[in-house]
Amino acid sequence: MTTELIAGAVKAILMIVLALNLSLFLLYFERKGSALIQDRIGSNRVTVTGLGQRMGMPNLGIINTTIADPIKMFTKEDFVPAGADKFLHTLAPFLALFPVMITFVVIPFGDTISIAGQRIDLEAANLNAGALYLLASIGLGVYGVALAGWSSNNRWSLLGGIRATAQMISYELAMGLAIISVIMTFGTLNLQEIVRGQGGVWFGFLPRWAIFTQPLAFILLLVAGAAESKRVPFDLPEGESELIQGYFTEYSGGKQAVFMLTDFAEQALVAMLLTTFFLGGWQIPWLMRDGFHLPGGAFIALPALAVSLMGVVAFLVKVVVLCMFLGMVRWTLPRFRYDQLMRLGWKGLVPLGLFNVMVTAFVVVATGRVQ
Amino acid sequence: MTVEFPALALILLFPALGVVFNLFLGPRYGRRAVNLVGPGVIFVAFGVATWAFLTLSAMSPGGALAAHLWGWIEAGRFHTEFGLRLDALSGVMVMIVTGVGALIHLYSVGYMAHDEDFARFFTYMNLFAFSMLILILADNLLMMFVGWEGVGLCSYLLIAFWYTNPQYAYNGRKAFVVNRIGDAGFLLGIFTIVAALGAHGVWTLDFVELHNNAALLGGAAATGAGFLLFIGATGKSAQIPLYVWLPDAMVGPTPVSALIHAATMVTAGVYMVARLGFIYTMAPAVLGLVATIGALTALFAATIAIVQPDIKKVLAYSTISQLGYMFLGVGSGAYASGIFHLMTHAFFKGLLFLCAGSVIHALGGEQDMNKMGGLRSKLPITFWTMFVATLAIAAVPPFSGYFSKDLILEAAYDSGHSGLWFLGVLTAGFTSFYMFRLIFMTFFGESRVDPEREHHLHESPPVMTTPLIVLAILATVGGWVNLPAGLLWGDAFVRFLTPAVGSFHPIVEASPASLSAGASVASGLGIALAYLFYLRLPGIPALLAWRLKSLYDLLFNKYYVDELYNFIVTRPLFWVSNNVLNRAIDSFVIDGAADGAGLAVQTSGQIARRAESGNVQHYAFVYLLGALGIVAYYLFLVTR
Amino acid sequence: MPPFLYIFLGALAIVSALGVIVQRNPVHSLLALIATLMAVAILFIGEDAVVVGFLQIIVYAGAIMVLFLFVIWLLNLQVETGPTGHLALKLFGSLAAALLVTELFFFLAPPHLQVKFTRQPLGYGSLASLAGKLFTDYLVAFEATSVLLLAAVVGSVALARRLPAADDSRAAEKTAS
Amino acid sequence: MIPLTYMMSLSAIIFAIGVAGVIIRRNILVMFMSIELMLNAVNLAFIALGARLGSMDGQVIVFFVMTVAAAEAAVGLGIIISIFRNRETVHADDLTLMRW
Repeated sequence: MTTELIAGAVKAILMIVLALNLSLFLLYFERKGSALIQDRIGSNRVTVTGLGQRMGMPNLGIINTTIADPIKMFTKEDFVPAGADKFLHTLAPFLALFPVMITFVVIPFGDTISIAGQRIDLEAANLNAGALYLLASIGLGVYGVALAGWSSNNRWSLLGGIRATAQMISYELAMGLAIISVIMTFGTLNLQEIVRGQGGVWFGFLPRWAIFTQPLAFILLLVAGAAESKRVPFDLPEGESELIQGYFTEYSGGKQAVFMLTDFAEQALVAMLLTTFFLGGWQIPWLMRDGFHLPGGAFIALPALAVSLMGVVAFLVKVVVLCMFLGMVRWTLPRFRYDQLMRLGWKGLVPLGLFNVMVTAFVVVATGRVQ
Repeated sequence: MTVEFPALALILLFPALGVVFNLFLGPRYGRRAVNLVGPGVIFVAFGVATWAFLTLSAMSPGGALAAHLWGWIEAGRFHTEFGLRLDALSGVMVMIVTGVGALIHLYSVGYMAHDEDFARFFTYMNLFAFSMLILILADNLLMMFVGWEGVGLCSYLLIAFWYTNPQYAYNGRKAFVVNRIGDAGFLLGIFTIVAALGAHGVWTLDFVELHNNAALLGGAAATGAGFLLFIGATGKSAQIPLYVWLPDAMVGPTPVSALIHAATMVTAGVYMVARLGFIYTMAPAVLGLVATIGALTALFAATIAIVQPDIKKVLAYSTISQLGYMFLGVGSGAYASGIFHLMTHAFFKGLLFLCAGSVIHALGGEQDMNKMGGLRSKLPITFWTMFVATLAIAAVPPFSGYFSKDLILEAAYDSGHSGLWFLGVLTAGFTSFYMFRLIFMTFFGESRVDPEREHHLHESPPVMTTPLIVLAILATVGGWVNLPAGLLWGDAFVRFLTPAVGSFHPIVEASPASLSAGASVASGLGIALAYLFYLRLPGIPALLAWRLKSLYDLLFNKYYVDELYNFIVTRPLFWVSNNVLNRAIDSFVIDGAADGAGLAVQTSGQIARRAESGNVQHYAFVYLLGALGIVAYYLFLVTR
Repeated sequence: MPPFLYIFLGALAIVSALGVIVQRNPVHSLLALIATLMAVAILFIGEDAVVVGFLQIIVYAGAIMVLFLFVIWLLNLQVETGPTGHLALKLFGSLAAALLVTELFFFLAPPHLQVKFTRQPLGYGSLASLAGKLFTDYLVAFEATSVLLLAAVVGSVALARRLPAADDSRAAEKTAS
Repeated sequence: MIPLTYMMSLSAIIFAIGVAGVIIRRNILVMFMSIELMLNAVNLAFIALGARLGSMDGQVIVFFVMTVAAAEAAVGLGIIISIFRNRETVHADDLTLMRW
């Protein structure tokens, strides 16, 4: 009991630290990556007494983004506009961040490992209804932005809030349908079991990743996830050219930092969801518990602990790659118009998702995988 | 032996389909479709009826076909089915109704060719056929009553077919009201039977079960029920004292008069008495009354017919008179004879009406015989067929009327009613007289037709003359199904019917030949007198009318019966309605009660509406109080 | 469910439910309602109704309440100022509600409330057991509910549709042509 | 397991609060929210009883209640919007057109 609690707490902290670090990495990638894509230099000024240069490193601006920016933000004045609902204005950023952060606890980041005779699941909370928990907490993410927009007593904020709310509600549906398809494929709500179900190979070489059985659902979740995290091309709620900063126009200082953190955490979350549901989570192709079984028949034996740790690393690699992919999308595509966004959501993704669920149900019944 | 024969329902179904088609689609699809469907469904029904009848004939005597369609009324131990039954009696009736009905429908196509309301006409006609078939095929008294009311309704609708004429509408209403009086008797008769049998634990109106349990009824109940049912029959079949509607019913289209007021509906009373013969046999007093009423009506109507100038009125009184014969027959206990006359009468009286219709049609609506004459050469087919019918009704051998009328008079004498027999013979003489008067005034002598109408004189189209010819053949040979005993196949018809209606038990033995001779002599005298009066010495009728003015007026005005009824019944009724019911009861009591109720409601509403604040929350609060009360009730009273 | 969790969630539910009806600002009322729903949902989960509990969060808190929020925005509802309405009604309404809860307490105390406890079958509250019930015993109700939802969609669209004024549409046609 | 009486009492309290909300709040939107409170209180009772009777029926009924509540919310809010459009008010005591 006690060890379980301790293990759970450790895992939760681990996961949150991971998420926060990922967010910081994304912040950095956002600055420098976008500069790379747009043929700029990007942030490069702040050094700690020229440390990097002395060591012969080019200034990558990593201090700018990971240390100086947060310090700057948290030390700025926390401004509450006149006529704003002060209580809600303060509550909103945390309402936005909270659901995202609690979602991380059900993401499995590694296989079960044995330490000192204890079997520890590398997942902060191994819930049987994990997928439902996921959907529930994502669904709650709406309130932060909605209330932020409303409580600022600012038209642009309110418009941004309304846009964000409508957009998230709409795309949540497509997201849910994509996830339901995967759930039906694996017959479980438990995320760890979904990942385990993606172990092994078909035809001797193809990993059993769900992206191969549910390609449509993968695209659906990718698009809906991007929209859910309000990323370009779905960044209408904070479209600078129209709404200044959207729902967090009236936020400054630490609260704005929280909103930005939420954004990056959401991006990381989407990447983790895609990894977990479609890209085999911590699974490495051809790697079994005892080592690699390569397609040609070759076998490389590995110790169990190493296999587990490799799984964790594989998960991280997949997530980071997906995050970078999402970032690249952000800096390459133009923004939708609002009606186009709604049309895509309701007339494009939702019917596709329903169709996908129907086909999946048919196949599941046809292959006789129903109790 | 009863065999289940579901196809009986088809006999009803086809006219019903005709009604639906003509009512809803007739106006849209036009005259050709209606002319096809209207008569067509009756012909199909006739075909089905023939099939059923042949099936019945092939069975041993006493057999019957039945179709138990569905349960109808379940009330306590009383239950009635919606079932059909075809035995010898209803078989003969169905054949008459569908056969003669089909011919008359066909005739109507020609007769109504210039009327705009053809779809409505055929709707009513098909509805009539449907109702009449229900009446006949019913396997219980209640369903028979349904048909009984249905034909009454159709009769009303068709008499008042040209409803824009107020007099016609009035006549239709009169027929309906008079029929309702009879129907009340019928209904009371049904109640009497149910009550009397229910007292013995038998709750049924099914004919077969009634027959089996008739002994339980007892003499008194049988007398009461028979009498009440006979009141119904006098209404439907136009007997004294409820005959007054039939002459007025002649304002309807002539095919209607032929089908409803000559061949079928008016004979329903006779059919009913024959069908319930087992009850009447238990009530000799009522049976005697039936015979007496029949004989009196026969003579009474015949005397009126002598002086009527209107060709259809003559035929109407003739119909009443012939119906009287039928009642004389069934009243004498010879049900089969009555039905036999019913059949031959359907042929020749239907034919007579159709011929009269043809004449009227040719003359463009003229019905007064004083404005006819000499039409023999202009309307040859009509003349010859009508002549055949006249010979039949005048009981000239070997035409059909001879056999049936003879049989009835014989039965009347043999059952001990020698007085009634004499009345019948007298009536036979009158009958020949007025019928030949009609023939002579219409077809012989000088033409008294309006010169204008003379031009348009034309024989009717084939669609009208074909039914005439077919009916003329039937009127000739129809009587041969029942020849005097011992001749060829003998009394086949009576033998066929006997299992269904019971046999006739003569009390007095008389030589058939002498009786027959008496009737024949009377008929012959009638013909001779008519010949004398209307062809040889045309002055005599006027002279007689002048010399016997009071008698003539009495007959011409139909014995002032309408006026008498008006004085005895209608005027007092109006007075009571107006002075007592209207002024006292309606204005004061009923209006007062209605106004008072309204005022009370209004006043209490004025007070109670204050509770309607329009605010939902007030209502919710009251609702909550109610919920509190319910919870408290359970808390303190139920669970304690 | 540990007792402290019940006490915490129960207190949260009651306090936030009170918040729904005492807050002057409709948005605050709505937030209080969401808090109540969350607390009740977690109570559901504690009572072995895992799926229903999560559904409550997804459907109720995540979707229906957003609808409320939208409507509040759409109508631009402001904070209510000053005591309004029928004060007597408020007083007696509160009293009646208090009386109701008192009565119900009597009802729910042991002498009245007697339930025959039964062991929960294996997999109680799981998605499979819920779906099993839904698609067998309650299939007709389930299908009827789907029809009801469709009707509600059509109905709400028809209700909220803004009918274009006849003149406006005609003018629009003119300009279009 | 928490004693049934406690769960039911909690349900009763929330229900009574909902009832009070319907009666004392004049804003029909808040009245609507109070109705949702009542529904939830009843749902809680269903769940608590079902868990103790070992029966899934309670949960199934809660499922249906939630579905119906969704439909009700959609239609109800539509009605509120059209009322507001026509009458420019959402106060129950201003909407007394059905007064005597």
